[in-house]
Amino acid sequence: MGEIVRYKRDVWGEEVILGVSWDLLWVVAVAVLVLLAAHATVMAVLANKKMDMPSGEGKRVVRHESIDRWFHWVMALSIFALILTGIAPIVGLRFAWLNWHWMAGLLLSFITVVHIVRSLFWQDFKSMILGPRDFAEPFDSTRLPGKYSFEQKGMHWAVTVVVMTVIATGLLMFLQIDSPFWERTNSMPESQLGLVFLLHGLSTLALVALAATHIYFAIRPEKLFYTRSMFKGWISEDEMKANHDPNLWSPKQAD
Amino acid sequence: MAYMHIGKDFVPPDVNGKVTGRIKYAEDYTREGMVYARLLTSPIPHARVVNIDATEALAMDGVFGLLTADDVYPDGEPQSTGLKVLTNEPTLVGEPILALAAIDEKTAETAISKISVTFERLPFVLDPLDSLAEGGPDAYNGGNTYVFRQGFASEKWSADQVASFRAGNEPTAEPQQTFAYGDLDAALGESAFVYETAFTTAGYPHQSMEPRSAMAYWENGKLYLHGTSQSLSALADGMASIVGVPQEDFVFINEATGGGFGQRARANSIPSMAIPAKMSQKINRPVMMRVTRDEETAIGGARQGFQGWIKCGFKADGTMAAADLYIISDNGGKGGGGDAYSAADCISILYQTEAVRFRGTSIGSNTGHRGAQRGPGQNQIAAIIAPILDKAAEELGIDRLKIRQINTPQNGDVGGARQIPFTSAYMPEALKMGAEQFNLEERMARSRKRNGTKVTGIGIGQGYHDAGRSGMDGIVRLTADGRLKVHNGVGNLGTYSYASTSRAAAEVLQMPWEHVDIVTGRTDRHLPITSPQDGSNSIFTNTRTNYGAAMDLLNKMKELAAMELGGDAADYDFADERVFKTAAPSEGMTFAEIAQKGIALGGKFTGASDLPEELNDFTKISVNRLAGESLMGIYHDTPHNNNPPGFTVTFTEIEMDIETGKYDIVEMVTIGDCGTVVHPQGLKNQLVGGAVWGIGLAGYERHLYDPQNGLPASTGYWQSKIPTMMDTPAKIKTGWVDLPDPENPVGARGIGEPAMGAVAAALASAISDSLDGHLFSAAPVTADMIINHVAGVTSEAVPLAQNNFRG
Amino acid sequence: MNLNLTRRRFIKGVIASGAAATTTGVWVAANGAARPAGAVERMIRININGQVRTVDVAPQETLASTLRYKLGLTGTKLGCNRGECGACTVLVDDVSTYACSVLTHSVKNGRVETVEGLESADGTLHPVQQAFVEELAPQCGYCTPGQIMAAVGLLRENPNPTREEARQGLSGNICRCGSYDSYLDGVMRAAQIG
Amino acid sequence: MVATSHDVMLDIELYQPTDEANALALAASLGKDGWLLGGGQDTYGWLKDRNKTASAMIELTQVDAWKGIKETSDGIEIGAVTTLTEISKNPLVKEKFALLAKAAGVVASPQIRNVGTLAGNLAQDARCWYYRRGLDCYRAGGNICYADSPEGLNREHAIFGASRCVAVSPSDTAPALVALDATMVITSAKGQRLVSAQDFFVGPDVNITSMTSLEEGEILTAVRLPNEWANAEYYFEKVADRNVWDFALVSISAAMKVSNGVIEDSRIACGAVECVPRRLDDVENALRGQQRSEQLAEQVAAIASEGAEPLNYNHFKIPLIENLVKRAVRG
Repeated sequence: MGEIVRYKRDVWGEEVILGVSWDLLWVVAVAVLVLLAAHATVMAVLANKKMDMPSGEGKRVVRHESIDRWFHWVMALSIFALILTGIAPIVGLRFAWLNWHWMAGLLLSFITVVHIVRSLFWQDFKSMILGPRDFAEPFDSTRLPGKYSFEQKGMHWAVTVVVMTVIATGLLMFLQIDSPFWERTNSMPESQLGLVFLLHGLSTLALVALAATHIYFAIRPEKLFYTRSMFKGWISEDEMKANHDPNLWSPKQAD
Repeated sequence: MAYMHIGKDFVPPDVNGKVTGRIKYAEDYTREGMVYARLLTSPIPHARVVNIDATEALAMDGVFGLLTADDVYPDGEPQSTGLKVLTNEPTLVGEPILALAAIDEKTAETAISKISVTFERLPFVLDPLDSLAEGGPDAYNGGNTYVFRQGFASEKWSADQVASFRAGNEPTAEPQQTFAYGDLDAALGESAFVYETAFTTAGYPHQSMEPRSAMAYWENGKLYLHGTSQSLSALADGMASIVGVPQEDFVFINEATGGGFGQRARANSIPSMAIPAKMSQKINRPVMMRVTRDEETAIGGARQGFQGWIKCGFKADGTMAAADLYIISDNGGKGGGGDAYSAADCISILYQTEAVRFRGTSIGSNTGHRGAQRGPGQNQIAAIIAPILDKAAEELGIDRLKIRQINTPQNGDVGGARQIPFTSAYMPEALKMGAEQFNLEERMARSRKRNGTKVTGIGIGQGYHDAGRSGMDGIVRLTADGRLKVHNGVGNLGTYSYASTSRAAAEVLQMPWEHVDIVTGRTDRHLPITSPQDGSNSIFTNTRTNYGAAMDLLNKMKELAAMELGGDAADYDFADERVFKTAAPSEGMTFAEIAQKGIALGGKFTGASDLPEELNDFTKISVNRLAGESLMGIYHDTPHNNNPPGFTVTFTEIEMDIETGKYDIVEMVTIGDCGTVVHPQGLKNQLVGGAVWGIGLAGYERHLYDPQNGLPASTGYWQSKIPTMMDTPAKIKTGWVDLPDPENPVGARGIGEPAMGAVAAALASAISDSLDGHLFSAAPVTADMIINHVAGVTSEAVPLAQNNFRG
Repeated sequence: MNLNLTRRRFIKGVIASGAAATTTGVWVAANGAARPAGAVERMIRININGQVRTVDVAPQETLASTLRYKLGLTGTKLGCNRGECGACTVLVDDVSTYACSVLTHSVKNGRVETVEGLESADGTLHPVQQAFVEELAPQCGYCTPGQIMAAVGLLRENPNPTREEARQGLSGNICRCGSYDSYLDGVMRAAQIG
Repeated sequence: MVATSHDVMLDIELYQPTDEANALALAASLGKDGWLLGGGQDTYGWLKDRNKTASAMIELTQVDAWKGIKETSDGIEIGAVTTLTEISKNPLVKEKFALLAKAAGVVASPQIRNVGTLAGNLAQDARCWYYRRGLDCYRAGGNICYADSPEGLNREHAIFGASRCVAVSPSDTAPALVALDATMVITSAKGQRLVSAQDFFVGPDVNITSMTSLEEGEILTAVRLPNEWANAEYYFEKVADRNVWDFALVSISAAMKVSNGVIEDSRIACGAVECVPRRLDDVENALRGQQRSEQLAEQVAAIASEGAEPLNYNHFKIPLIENLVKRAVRG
């Protein structure tokens, strides 16, 4: 306990990094649970004061196109598969995980690339940019966000950074094992490989934390309509008006 | 000639100790206050020590001190490829960097793990051809080869030259070393069959059973070192200067040695024994340094591996007209050897080749320490050349025995690089005797016959080594009670030649063996400098010295008798431990009486004066210390003239299972031509022992280093694939020609090394025969290679790879 | 060796500063928990060559160490200390065993025999020893005590082995000098003397 | 990997329980810190090298209940800490399950068989030299395989089923037990579970740091051989570099029910080609109901090597496994 990085001796007796200490998994799990429980408690207390949730009835506006919803869920699925196949053996659940892991990894990589390309050229990329005004948003209750709130943008970019790290390091690790596409090469000195494992481990831990947080907010009563929109594509005009500034986001009507 | 001792079995005095466990090897000694040293060895194949921080280790309870290369070499390490006592410039994994002494081994090892050594890593190389290639790493600091008297140098070939060689072609680069005789081109022109191939042979470790452990302590300014050697006087001679102690103050104790095979002949191949000596001096306590198997593998020596190319031409009548040989020999991380030269020399001698050209270059690799190993060079090439001879016989339609008989060396022949005459040579007789005992004709009818999955292979092999030297000294003494003391510095490593060569002295004096004491075991028993017991030379070299010393003693006895009883020494004869007047046998003196008279007279009779002029310094110290005690015979051996060869021939039948690549050795007959047989049981042991080594060379033993990081992969007996009782025949038949050699007083020549070559050759020949004459051009030929060949599978092994698997 | 201590501390520090806040003793490993009682005592009595000897033996001590370093029975040799050579072969209840690869505590209830125990009190060699002398079976002699003990073990189980059976029986003993043939001759002779 | 060649063990406690309950309780309470000791032939090397450590050893060989060979209603049961010598010489085993007797009789060397136990032979760790040298490879918890790399020394490694680690099952008796359809009795303080021999061994895809399915606190206490395969026609062969004291390059254990030359059913397993004993189901299927013949041998041999993925230096294992299958079919 207390180790964050696992070290080992390389073939010549020198100490090199092996990877993240998986004890941290428990630290992260506990930390996330504590934080979210605290948030839930605070929200529960606050909930007594104001209780005016917008109605989900009436006119609907489009929040997520169906293709984006597909992207989201495939991405979610692959990330869950990755977390499960990656972490289960560490906590002692024995099965042949590695093939599932890299297949899920490839799926995630593919979907991520497609998402990046699509978001740059076919979607409103600006709606996700975090500007100075976004940072003021949490401190000014009069300000409403455009399509995405500060928290949502923050979560998105945090996930982006973490997923990109996981993918980049994962692909480097993928090169180190035999696959249908290549035979493994010893392309990296052990010390560098150790750094890659460390980054993969750290970003995995972050991803676990982010995923937990994301799920938590997705099932918060006041945010549940966003989750619904990720299934059905729409939110009600009431929900939109209560949470977004129409000047900054003018979605089209849903069918 | 009817001998009293020569040619007869006897019980060497140490055998009882060997079967009861009483005889002591270095590690069996203890001494009051003894502490234990362990080594920190290099984990890196090529590095430089930048810093050693042992603060934490030295602060531990039970730790007594540290010895580093700086302690051993205050003026800097000697510049050579030779193994150092300790080094700051390791060139192989496992090279000793420092030693630490502690109350017990556990503490020492734990303390060592707390020492922080900072290394600067340097590029390393495991395959000499990779080092030869332009831009390839060099194994040493300063080059990849060492030129005698000149220092380090770097040999480089172009990448194309290396690639072409690996592809099997004749190397085109300038060699480091060469010799040639005869007109090679003309000889090849006259040849009806020419065979050309690239080949590899593995270098592999000696793996003596006794690791090179040593114990040392100092007392009254004298160093007492319990160690291991092939010959204690030869080793002590060099060891004193390595430790830096005057020869007079150095006592080397070595009752028995658990195997040498070339690596314990000289002090510079086993300098690690200086570690406990130096440590003991530094911490003022007796120090035992046990060497582990792992360490022994790294520094205990290994044979040089070959990456070679050979072209042989045979005339229509089967005469080997030409041999052209180009060898890159693997010098390892430390040490080296002249194996390549000896290989070419051996072909010239064994096959009386009309024209020979040798070209060779010796290149270092960051792998195990190299040095002479049983038949260095001769035995590697034996396994390569035998199947080529068979191929020639097949192509030329000549019987396989016949082609060997056509080319055989015999009495009166010359051979080798310098075309030196043999002292004697009875290979034709050996071939004939072997063929008969083996029942060659009948067995040859089974050659290549298949029975189920098994195919019979018949193999014939020949071995050679130059097996005798001269120039050593002899001391024998007759004590006042009439006992003969033969002082013998030849080590006790299992040949029993320390005892059998002593019998030459007993033979001269016709002394019953019970009245003879062999004085050996420790240098403070005052030993003459004797053969290092390498190169199969003891029997030749030290029967000469002991015979000479005994003759000197005899002459002195006759002189003393004449002084006492009148007349001239020439008038005296001797028998039954008594010297008497030839004319009047009743007038005489017993040996004891003569000894007493000699002692009373002193001077030259007791070794106090008139010593032979050329006596070695080492011997002089011993003689001076013995002077006055007894009647002494002293002899300095003069150089002999010609080449005393050791020859062997082996016939074998194997049953090769072509589905598993495994074979049974059904029959093996090996015959020695080593002059007069001095000690039949000892000779048999050399022949069967050599056979086991030959089986190892031809089929099993390996030396693996991981190309990724330079770590040794074959460190113990299992991974080195040392042949076991189940890999060798249940019975090996032996025999000998037993014809005397004129340049040895009892007619003897050595045999230990060729005994291995003939078997390696015969086995390679039989393997090839069982596979329809396929030539692997490699040693060893392992099961996987045979399976791949039979199945037509191509291996991914690097062609001509060294210190690795081969294809 | 700690070559990279500084780098290690640096990296550890950087990461720790980010994560320290959350590492509040959630996961306590079971290390350092008290061992169960009942581990072996060091002082033992052991029957070696017919004599019961009292000796202080560490739990992890091999029989070869005890014999060589505690009892001075150096006839048992260490060739590899890894069960790969057979030089340390002794008999435990008549069964040939590598002394380097068995704990003294594991055999403390048995009868241990080493090469030193074979000779009779009047100096008569054991038939195997005698036969090995007569055949001059040993060369360097370092593997000899092991070969002898393996041979004695074999002959106790099978007093009249065939040469092939003898070969099997001694196959766990390397002889680097290659004296196998002579050792087998010795075993066959010993069976006759037996 | 350290810079000194360690040769003596560090201090370690030793427990020598004589009854089952005590042994199981020790295994449970010591958990990871308790090294289960059979004959120790695969233990002391690790501990002397200090490449693996433990703070206590639990010697299992003094528990009489886990020793010996006895006949049961359905076959025989062999105590897991019975020595290999005893198994190879036991009349009951020789009479009914000669395949196992033969396999046990070729393990290592006589002295190792005299001390080494069946459990030890089955549960021994991988013999990959990189791993044994103490390198932190995948199997040792690291990030790399040194053997499966462009320059790795992998002549003795796997041709099937590798997943990062390419070490092979080193046991001679393991494939014999798979061929005989043995059941492993695994006992712990929590009770007993039965696992088929085939499932007892796990590959690196499932668990890269252990070759068996034994969990902490669990002890392999017995092996049951069912009469189902007793006195079948057996074929065992171990091909190794050396005829003694070596690990198989490939070994084959086959049990066949043959009547009138027709192979009615068979179980065939190979050692040293995969991380676990490789069961040759496809070969068995192809053999079922077929008349024994050279043609049949040739025909099924190719099936044995299907899917093999040789490394640099172990291509020879493909023809070798084929040849051994041929020999088994020929009988």
